[in-house]
Amino acid sequence: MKYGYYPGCSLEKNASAYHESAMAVCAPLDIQLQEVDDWNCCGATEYFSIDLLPAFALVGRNLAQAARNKQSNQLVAPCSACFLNLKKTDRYMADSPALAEKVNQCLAAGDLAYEPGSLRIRHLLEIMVDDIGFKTIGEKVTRPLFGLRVAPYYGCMTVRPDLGKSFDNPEYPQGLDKLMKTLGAEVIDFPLKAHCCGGHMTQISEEVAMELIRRLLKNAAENNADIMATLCPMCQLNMDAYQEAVNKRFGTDYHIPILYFTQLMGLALGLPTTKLGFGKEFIKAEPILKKIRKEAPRKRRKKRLSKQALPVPSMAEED
Amino acid sequence: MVREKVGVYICHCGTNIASTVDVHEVAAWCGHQDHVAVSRDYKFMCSSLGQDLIVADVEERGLTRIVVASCSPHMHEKTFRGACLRAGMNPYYLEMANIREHISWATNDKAAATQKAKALVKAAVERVVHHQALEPIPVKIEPATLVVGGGIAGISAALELAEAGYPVYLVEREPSIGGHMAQLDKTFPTLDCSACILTPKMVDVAQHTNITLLTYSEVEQVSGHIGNFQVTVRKKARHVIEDNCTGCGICEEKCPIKVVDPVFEAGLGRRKAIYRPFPQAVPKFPVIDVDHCTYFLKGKCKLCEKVCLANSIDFKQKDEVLDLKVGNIILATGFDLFDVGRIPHYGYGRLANVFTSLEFERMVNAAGPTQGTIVLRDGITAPKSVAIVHCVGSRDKKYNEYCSNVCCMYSMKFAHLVHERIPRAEVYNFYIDIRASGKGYELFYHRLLREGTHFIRGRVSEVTDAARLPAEEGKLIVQVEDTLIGAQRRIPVDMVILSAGLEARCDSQEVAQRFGLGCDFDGFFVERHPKLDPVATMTEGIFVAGACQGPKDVPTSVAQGAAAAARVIGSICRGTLMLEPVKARIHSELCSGCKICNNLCPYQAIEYHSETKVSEVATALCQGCGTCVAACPSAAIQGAHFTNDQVMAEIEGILWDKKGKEEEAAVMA
Amino acid sequence: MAIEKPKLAMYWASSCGGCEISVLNIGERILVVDEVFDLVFFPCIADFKVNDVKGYPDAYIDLCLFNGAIRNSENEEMARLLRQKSKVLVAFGSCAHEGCIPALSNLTSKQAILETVYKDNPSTENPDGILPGLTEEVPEGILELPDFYNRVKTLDQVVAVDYTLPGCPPEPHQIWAVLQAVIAAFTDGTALPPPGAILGAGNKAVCEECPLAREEKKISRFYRPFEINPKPGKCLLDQGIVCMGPATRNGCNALCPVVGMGCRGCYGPMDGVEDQGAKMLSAAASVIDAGDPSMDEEELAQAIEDVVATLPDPAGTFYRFSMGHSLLGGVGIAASVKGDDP
Amino acid sequence: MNTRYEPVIVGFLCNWCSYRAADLAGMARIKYAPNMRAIRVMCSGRVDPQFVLKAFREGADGVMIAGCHPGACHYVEGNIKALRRVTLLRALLKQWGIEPERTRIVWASASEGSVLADAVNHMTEQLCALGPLKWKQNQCIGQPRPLPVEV
Repeated sequence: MKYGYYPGCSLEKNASAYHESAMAVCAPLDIQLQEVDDWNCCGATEYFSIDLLPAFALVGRNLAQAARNKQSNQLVAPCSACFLNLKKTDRYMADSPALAEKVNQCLAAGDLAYEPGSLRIRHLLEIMVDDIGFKTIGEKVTRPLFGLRVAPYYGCMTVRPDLGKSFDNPEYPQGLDKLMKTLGAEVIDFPLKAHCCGGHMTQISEEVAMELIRRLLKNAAENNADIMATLCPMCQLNMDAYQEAVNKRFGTDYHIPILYFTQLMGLALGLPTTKLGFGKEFIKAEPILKKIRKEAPRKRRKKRLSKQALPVPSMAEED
Repeated sequence: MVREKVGVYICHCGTNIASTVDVHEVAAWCGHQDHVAVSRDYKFMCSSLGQDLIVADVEERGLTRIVVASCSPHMHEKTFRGACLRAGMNPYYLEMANIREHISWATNDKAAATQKAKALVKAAVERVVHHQALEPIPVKIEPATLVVGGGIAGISAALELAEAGYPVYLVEREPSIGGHMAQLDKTFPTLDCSACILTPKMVDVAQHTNITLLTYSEVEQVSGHIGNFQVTVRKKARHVIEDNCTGCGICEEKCPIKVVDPVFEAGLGRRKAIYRPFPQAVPKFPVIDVDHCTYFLKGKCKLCEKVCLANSIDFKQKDEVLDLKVGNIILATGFDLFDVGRIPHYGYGRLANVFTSLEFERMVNAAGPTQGTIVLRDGITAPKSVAIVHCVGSRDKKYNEYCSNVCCMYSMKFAHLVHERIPRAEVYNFYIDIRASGKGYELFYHRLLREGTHFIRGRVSEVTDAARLPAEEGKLIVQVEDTLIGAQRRIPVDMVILSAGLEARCDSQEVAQRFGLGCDFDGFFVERHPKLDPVATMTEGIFVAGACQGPKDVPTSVAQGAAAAARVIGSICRGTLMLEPVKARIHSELCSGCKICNNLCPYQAIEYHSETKVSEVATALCQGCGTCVAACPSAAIQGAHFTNDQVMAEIEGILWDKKGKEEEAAVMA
Repeated sequence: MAIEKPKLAMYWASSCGGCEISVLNIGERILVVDEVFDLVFFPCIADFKVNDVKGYPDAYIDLCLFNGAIRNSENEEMARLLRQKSKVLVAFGSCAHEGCIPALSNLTSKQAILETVYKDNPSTENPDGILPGLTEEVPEGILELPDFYNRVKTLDQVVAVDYTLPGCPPEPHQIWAVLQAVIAAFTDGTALPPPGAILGAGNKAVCEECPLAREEKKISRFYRPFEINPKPGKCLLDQGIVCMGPATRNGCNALCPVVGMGCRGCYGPMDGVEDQGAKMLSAAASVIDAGDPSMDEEELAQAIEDVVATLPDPAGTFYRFSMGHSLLGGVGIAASVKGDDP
Repeated sequence: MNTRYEPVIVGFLCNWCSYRAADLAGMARIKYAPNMRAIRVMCSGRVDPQFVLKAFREGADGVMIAGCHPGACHYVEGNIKALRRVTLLRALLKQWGIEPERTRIVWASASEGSVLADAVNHMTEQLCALGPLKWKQNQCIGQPRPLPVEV
């Protein structure tokens, strides 16, 4: 399957592990990512708060460039912020012909134009979950992640806001949970899975940012997570690079490696760690990865309820 | 063709029509049209003076057809048909042009409105000359009534009918009647015990000689029409012989299989494989749950058979199919509780101490799984703090936009019960607005305020166990924006109750189709008129009562049940009913028996006679939809009052100005 | 003294010649025709000229069988001429009755037809893009050509018609029955049928005469004749083959359906049906077995679309013969010439 | 007199849902395009394709058939039958060069006055964009010359 690919700035620098692992994983799954020609910054989270029209035009230019790809009308972004900005701009342009006209006036200066709705903006996780599917991925797993306890962390911008058709539940998504289970990992029910990582607050108010990061680490640690799987360069950066700072500030001792979900996929698909960007993280994953066992852990029997205990509601499994 | 003399009457409706449509102009113009003998405009055609105008013109000028251009025929067709009748004219020689709802109220453009009014009047004139004299069709009303659903609404309806002396079949899907009300502990706002007021009524139903109670039964098929419905009911095998069973309960006591009861106990309690949902069940006979009974699963056990002294266990019992004949039907099929699992961030199913409202109802019920003690999921610990979340699945664009009507009140009832049973507990009610509009409801709210319930105005964003602060450890934390103080709050509690909304039954669409009703977007049955005819439906002879028509509380359901019964009694008392003669008829001299039409009839009214090789419409079954008329390739079927001639003429009339224009354009080109 | 024989004429306007063949197809009874009638005009089998006809006094011809549709001004001129010269004018066969195959061109315009025939056509060499005009210069002088009309008309849209004999072509036994009726009228003075009557046909549908066994219909897809081997003895429409039988006047003894070919509809609609194609379309669509209310709207629409897609040419299927009298295919013309009748 | 092209839509509205929806739109004083002229039928399933053709022939620019929502038909499935007929009819009309947009099927329940009003507005706009019926022009080009009949 062919997709247009918008990597975004992070994937060229701090999130190169994401880029490398994404590329590595896509090959065996027959996903062809075709990088958008001459793309530019997506405006990140800030630009939209400063000056709307140039921000839309900035993203509009990326959409226009991507729409030139005649082989696919689908555009994949791995970074949550990029994904949201692209999706938002496309949608707002579609909803407001006036905005579409203004953006296209801007684009005309560069001989470009974009027809809203002509691209379908997708997140890389969405491609894995909806297009490839757990069954296909499961069949390709050669080195299951048995014994590894993973906290699936979505962050906020992939699933929210719910611009009409979100690919997962915007408040309590499940896609990454199921993907990790498919890889053989033990997945914790991570209550903060869609909470904020602090974003750029690290640069604005360290106090706020540190508290947000601490909550996530604390809860993951309390749930005995070995690692946290992310799908956003911002989330990864905050949780990984500031983990030591959090420990220092709060007197804690968290050591939770923060990995991209594509890295874990690559690992399970049997790809060499050297091709998956391992080692670039601050909190090293290597010691934890040794926990991975060859055998599937025996299913723990459900604890027998005491005689007085009330029946626990059994939720119908999805699918 | 004899030349008809049409009288046309354009109504001003005060200024309702006249301020937008130039009524004088339309009337004057119409006077020059074909067939028109009299054309007038008048202030209020529906007034007795207006009607007299028609009567006088018919008598003095020999009019043979009448067109009234005024409001919707749904409003005044009956009125003007009455005028025709008084003038000695067949009432079906009338046609109305709707120039109020469809024109003057729908546009401000006077020129366009006048033009459109001319078109509609012209259409009516062209149509009415093709009208035929018709006579309403009398139908005998069968005195028996079918009531579907044995909740409080159905029970009320059945008792009213039975008391009036008419036979009733009460069909209930579950093993016992009682419905949701039987699950409740107390009823708001008076806090009378639900069982105390309901069970006597249930017993009345069981004992009433006019009521045939069919529990553990479902309606499979409905055919026929008002006065004469044929209903097929499947009485599922109970595997208990009702004639023998004394209802002693020994079988239930001895049965070794215990399973979670998802229906009556809402999943909070257990029952046996042979069971009555609750001790006061009506009828008193148990049923065997064949999905869990060891005998049905493995072929042995039969313990119940051994202990039954009355010899009433019958493992070979089969479903019974009953054919009933009834004149009217009342649907009182109730509601389903909103599935709170659809809001995963409220934690139900993940966080043990999050409960649904129905679970809590069972918990506080003295006959329930905990004998009325309020405890956490472990069955022992009493919560020190309880959060009650209103509007779960209601007033929410993502789930149901409507207000579920009863949740505010039952949520406050819960708060009161927690206060009553755990005196020092903190109770938080998270609400959007308090809707306490019933009699005595507001007073109840004030009582709760005095009792010290914390009312926090804001929609809960999340229920989580992820603690941030030491005080939150081990608790459920309710995250909410308190809109009265304008701040985010995190309230740690031991127990969370989700006040789920009321939804239409999951199979309401199917049921609606079986009975030929409509459902609204939310799946509730559509009443004939939301204000003036709230228990009748678009199908004559079928009525609705209770929550199947929309969320409602006990008193309203009771009132609707009685109202529906009153409507039915009215029609039974009349004995016969006049039906609109809008029916299809097959002209056998034109029918070649091609069998296009036979399958199309939703009422199986078209029968093919193999001897004569023609099809025939059973007039009594035909409801006059006309789909066979549209389909018949030989024009052998005629739909009275909507014949091809009439509609074709109407089309010509409605486009009178268009055709001329086109020809003009053609000439100019 | 020999009694003067009644005069018979037969003319072909826009037609295929099949109707003439069908007259000859009555077998040796043609000798009776010859015996009873004087042939005064019959371009297919006898050498009369138009000028001969023009020379006849008005109402000279006792019976004129007119077949073919009105495609051009010459057809119309001949129709008017023969009307004037005939006592009884019969619209003979489907073309004169309803336009038949020629009238299918009413789906498009004169311009488009000429473009296709004389230009956009792989086998035509016409570099100058010459289209036929009304006059043509030749060395001998100027020739006048008939005007090719925008639309095909039926005979009764041009002149008043006394009787109609439907069919493509009419069946020999019906032709003979009609001729017999006319002969009887001339010989023993038996009354002719009331004017405007449809002769040689019934007023029920073809199904009336069709021996195939019918069930209550449910069609999950349509089949074109080459796509299916119909089960013998079973109603073709039941099997998804569009058979116009239910919407077509009987009289042919279900000639086509009995041999496994769906009725084409050549006898036209029954009395009371304004538009044969629309009625058959309605009947066929009514028994489509796709889509139920539980589906969401898109799914529902798609399920029905899928079945409709198996019927690629509805106009050609439902209006093969009746286009000239159809609501859309025959419009405008009838209105403009009404009252023009001589 | 305004010179804007004003299309005329013939609306076949079912007695139970859409005719009442139109009544409700009026009662709620929803203002919408006055271009639709309603003909009441008991059920959208009563709409004979002949009616639609007749409307076009008589000069309508569009035909709207409005019924209850699927599943909510007063006559169980009359609306689905209407949809089947209209779907096939649209394929036929296309062969006459009559655009599919000119024959619309609309579902509007008795409580959906605004749905019906929106549908009328939308269709009116669509028809304005399409302009007059091209099929009609087809009829007008090349009308036969009047013929002198020689005697």
